[in-house]
Amino acid sequence: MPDGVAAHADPPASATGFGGAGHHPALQHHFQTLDQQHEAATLGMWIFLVTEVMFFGGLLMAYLLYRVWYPEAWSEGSLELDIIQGGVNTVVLIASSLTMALAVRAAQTGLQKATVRWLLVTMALGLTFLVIKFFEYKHKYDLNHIPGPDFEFEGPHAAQVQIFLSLYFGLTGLHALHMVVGFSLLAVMCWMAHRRRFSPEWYTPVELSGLYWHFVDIVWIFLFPLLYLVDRARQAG
Amino acid sequence: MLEGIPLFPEQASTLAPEVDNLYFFVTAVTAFFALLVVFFVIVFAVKYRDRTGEKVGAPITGSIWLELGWSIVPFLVSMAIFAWATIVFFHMVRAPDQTLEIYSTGKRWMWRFQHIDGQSEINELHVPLGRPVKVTFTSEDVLHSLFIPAFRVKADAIPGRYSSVWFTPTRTGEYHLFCAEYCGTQHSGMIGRVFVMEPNEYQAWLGGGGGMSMTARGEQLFQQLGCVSCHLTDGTGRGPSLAGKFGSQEALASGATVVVDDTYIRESILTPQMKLVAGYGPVMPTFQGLVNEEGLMSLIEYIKSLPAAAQPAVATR
Amino acid sequence: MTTTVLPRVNYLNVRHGVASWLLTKDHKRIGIMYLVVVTIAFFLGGIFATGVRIELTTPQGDFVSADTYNRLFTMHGVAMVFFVLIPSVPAILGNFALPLMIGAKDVAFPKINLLSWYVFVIGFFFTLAAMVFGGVDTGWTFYTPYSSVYSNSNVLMTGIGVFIAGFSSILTGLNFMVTIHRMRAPGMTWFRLPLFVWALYATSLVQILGTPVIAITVGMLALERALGFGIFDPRLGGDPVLFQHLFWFYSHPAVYIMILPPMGVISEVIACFSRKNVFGYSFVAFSSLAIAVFGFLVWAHHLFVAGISPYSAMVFSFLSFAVAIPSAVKTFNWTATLYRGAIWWQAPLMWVFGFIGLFLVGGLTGLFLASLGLDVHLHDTYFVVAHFHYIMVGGAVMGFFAGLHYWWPKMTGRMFSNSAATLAALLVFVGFNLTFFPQFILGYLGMPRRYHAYSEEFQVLNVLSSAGASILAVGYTLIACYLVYSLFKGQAAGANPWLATGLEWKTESPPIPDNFLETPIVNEAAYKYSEREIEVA
Amino acid sequence: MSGHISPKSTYYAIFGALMVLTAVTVTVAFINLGALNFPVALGIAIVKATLVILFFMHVKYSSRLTKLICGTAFFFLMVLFGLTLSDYLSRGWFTAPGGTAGAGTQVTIGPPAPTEGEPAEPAEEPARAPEP
Repeated sequence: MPDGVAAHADPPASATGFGGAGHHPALQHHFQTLDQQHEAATLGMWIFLVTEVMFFGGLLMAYLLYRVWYPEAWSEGSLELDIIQGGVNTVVLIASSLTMALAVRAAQTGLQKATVRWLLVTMALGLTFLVIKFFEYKHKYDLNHIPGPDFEFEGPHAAQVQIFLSLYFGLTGLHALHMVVGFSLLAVMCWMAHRRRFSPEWYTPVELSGLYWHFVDIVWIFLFPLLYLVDRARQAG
Repeated sequence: MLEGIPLFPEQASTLAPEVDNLYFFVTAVTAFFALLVVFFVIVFAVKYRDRTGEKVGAPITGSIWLELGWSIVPFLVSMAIFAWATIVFFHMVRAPDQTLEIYSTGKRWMWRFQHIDGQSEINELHVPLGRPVKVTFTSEDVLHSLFIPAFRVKADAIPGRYSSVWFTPTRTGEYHLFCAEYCGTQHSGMIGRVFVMEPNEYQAWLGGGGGMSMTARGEQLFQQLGCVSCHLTDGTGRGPSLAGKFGSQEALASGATVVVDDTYIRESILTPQMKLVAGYGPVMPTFQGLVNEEGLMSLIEYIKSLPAAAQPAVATR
Repeated sequence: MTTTVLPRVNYLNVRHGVASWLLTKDHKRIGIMYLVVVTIAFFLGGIFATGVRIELTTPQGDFVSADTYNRLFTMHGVAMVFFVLIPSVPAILGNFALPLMIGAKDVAFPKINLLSWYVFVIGFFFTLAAMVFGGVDTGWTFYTPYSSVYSNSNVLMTGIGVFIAGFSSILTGLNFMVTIHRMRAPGMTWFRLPLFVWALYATSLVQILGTPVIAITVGMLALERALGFGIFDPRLGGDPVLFQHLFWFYSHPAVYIMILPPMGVISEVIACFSRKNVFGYSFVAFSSLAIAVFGFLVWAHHLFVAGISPYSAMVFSFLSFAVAIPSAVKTFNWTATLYRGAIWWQAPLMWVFGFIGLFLVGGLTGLFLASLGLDVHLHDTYFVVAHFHYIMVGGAVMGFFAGLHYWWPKMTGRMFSNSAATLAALLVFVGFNLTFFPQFILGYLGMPRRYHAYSEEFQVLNVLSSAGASILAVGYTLIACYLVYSLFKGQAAGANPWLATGLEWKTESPPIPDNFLETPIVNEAAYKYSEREIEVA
Repeated sequence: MSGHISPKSTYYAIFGALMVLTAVTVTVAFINLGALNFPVALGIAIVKATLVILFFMHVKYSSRLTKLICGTAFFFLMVLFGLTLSDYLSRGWFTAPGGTAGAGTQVTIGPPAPTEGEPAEPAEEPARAPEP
């Protein structure tokens, strides 16, 4: 049972009654305190991330099954992917996670300019990732490796490689979509930070965007070995 | 007035009474619990009725013993049902040895049955009385489901793999055969009749059909498609010998082992590289598009019929 | 309790005009807006059902063509499952009552709440468009490869509609969960929560964990159908049964999205009209959570004949039996609640009695289907159709109406006719049994579901079923009539017409926009009927 | 507002660890460990993800509820994978007497013969739906 015990230790909401004086401008009218609002918002974000995990879970389930069934095809398909581009993207994305964490820290400590700066760096890294991804897709397109009626692949397991590539595009496409959403979120955060909306008392939006961004990073941390690193040993040996 | 309403399906296989006994048991158990609850609800609702709406009930909050009781008792009862039902289920999926094999393909919107001796029929299935019959089937397009209510058997036909049902008919007659998995426009037209015949009549019926037996057709295909040039029975060919292989364990190049059954043979014909037998190279071409579902079934039947060779096949090369 | 003179301003009349509704962030208004859309979907689904039942009065299949028939039952299923049953209790009654019951001004995220209504409506429009442009014929289960390759109908458009509506469900679940965690009034501890809130919490859990999986599954189906990707395609070596696994990973727990909140409603109503606390409060509360969690472990019982491994089938069968126990515990507790109560026979309670009767049959027939040996014969027959209608209509819809009647005075400030409502409950109960009980027999006889034409020996039972359906239709229409009538001519309800406990009854009917004049402070458990006098409002 | 503020050095240290682990996972991928390659890659990914969750996302300093939520997501993901695979991985166990499958119990793998252009029975082309 979720936090049944915690609820006793930490009575919900505050008992100050409606309409306490001295509202923070960001406090919405149906909350009692800024703390309650912040707690609700972060909890909401975490729950949202749970739904995201399950969302990717469906695709990963398909991945897992066919990897067990068609190891050969997985090996062939994975070797088609460019490990350099994938690796660079991994580094870029992890670096963006670092800068995102620093942006949140800057907001926490009230350094508005640093917040904007770190957010801009994060966005730049995010964009770098998307650009590299675009060239990867373009390469696949040129080779007719996009699954569908025009799919072409030389190899003994072409049909199953098509499944691999379908999942590759499904997973990375969904991930890229999340990157685009995250990028837009960060743009808004940047603008809000620039307008000096945040303070050590209230930086919830930056924090939530950060959680989202880190989640997207985590997805990639799994996608990279799952897609790019299948049976590289065969390539080496 | 009730005569026109059937309440119960015919029992025409050895499985039917097993299923029905379980059905009666579960019906009795569930009816007991349902009536028990309904009885108490009615009694309480009438006995403690208060027309004014202003009285209050007795301050009873609960009872741990009652809670435990009505958790544990239903659990034990349901476990009894579970155990019985699982036993029946394993009878259904575990076909006995020495069944009469019939192959079938489902396709929108008809069932085609292929007897070993060569007869084939559409939307009709003739089987002999008292002999275990196994129908192995697949689908050529979407999901279907072979359902014979009088035998209490059902299994989905799935494109790309084999399913099977088995039954021993116990009564001669004519029974329904349905497609139970929705398959498109004429789903309700994908029906047929099962004819259970006396064994001698069945033999006569078989004789009347003519045509080449499945084994013979399989052998013919085995020659025509050139399988024979590599799969030499003495094990010296470029492919493994197939003699006596059906039902045996085969070690694969990947280190795993596989049971040589219908599905494995089918897969090896269509995607030969997928599960290579240890010691052989990936030289076999695919036969996808060169042989249809019934051809595949004939080939399987032929491979099944091959006796083990005098010389055991050696895989060392 | 409240002696202050309440202002005559309430959430319904505080602002006027369409825009004031479409831009509202008030959970109560959003609940009403869901009620409107769901009612439309319900009557739409009802029309399709009527078509199905008329067709099945004769065995020949002569009323509509096979293609039309397939579209009718598919669209009936899609409309009813995704646009009626799933949102009915949580999104309508939950939205309206949850913040009131925990003493909050609103849900945690009012804007997201409104957004989720819009998302729902957009999803509904896509589905409606699919229906208008020729409908969809895959069955509401969208099994591949029929749906991905062979069907000639608007699978894609319907899929998009379901996908979008799924996000509405996710957002509602998220909102409720945060609300229950963070918005409770002072003193409202977990074990003072009304059981409806516990049920909504359990439901939110299912919505949050399950719905994303169906969304991505429908997404994969769409990729396969629209772009020719291959994930479930057997021609590439894909497995169509994987689709079924993923589909039922959500769609079985979805049954608990439909039935858990009505179960919560039953606990509320039965306590109120017995003037007693619910017997075994904590067992009822935890059984909701147990159902939500165990509900995720049983999905493959929909696949017993779909070619899954017999060992796996055995495990899933066992777990399916296990999930029956918490439901049984609930039923026994409700029955025990009546013991030595002071039972006030009002219309909402009649709906509850109907619920118990029908849910019993629905739940217990579930044991037949969980039994491996029986399911092989019963799978995909009318037995299944009857079983899930007993749960979804007999259970969920009866529970919804129990709740709607219970909270109607609170929502509208008006009383409906008690005798008309009792008559409607009786009509629906009788009509329902006449419609669906024969289908159990049909199923065991072996009549497969989704059949446009059938063998003649099944006709009598089918005619009975269609006759029952017409009684059902009368019952549902009657509800619409007297409820609408009550809006204009109903007596004023007063704050607490049922003399119930619970915070929602301590504010005006209809409630003021902010729900309470001042934050309520809770200092007692729920359902304290017997230990104090009930104030007459 | 009472969020935890980590020192910058923690973030840089975690970043360093993530970089090292990325290098390790790439290196290990090129070494043939047989069946172990997949679990090792997955294990490293899990460690990396845990670092991000604990430090970048501050879960280490968060309430028990947040930790519970992370655990819930992981648990139900495992339910999805585990129970689905329980079917697929146990299909091969069941072989009825005679070496043939019982009712629909085989791990299957091959695609069926394409329905187009079969020699004996040319099946109709599966009609694709014209989507509006």
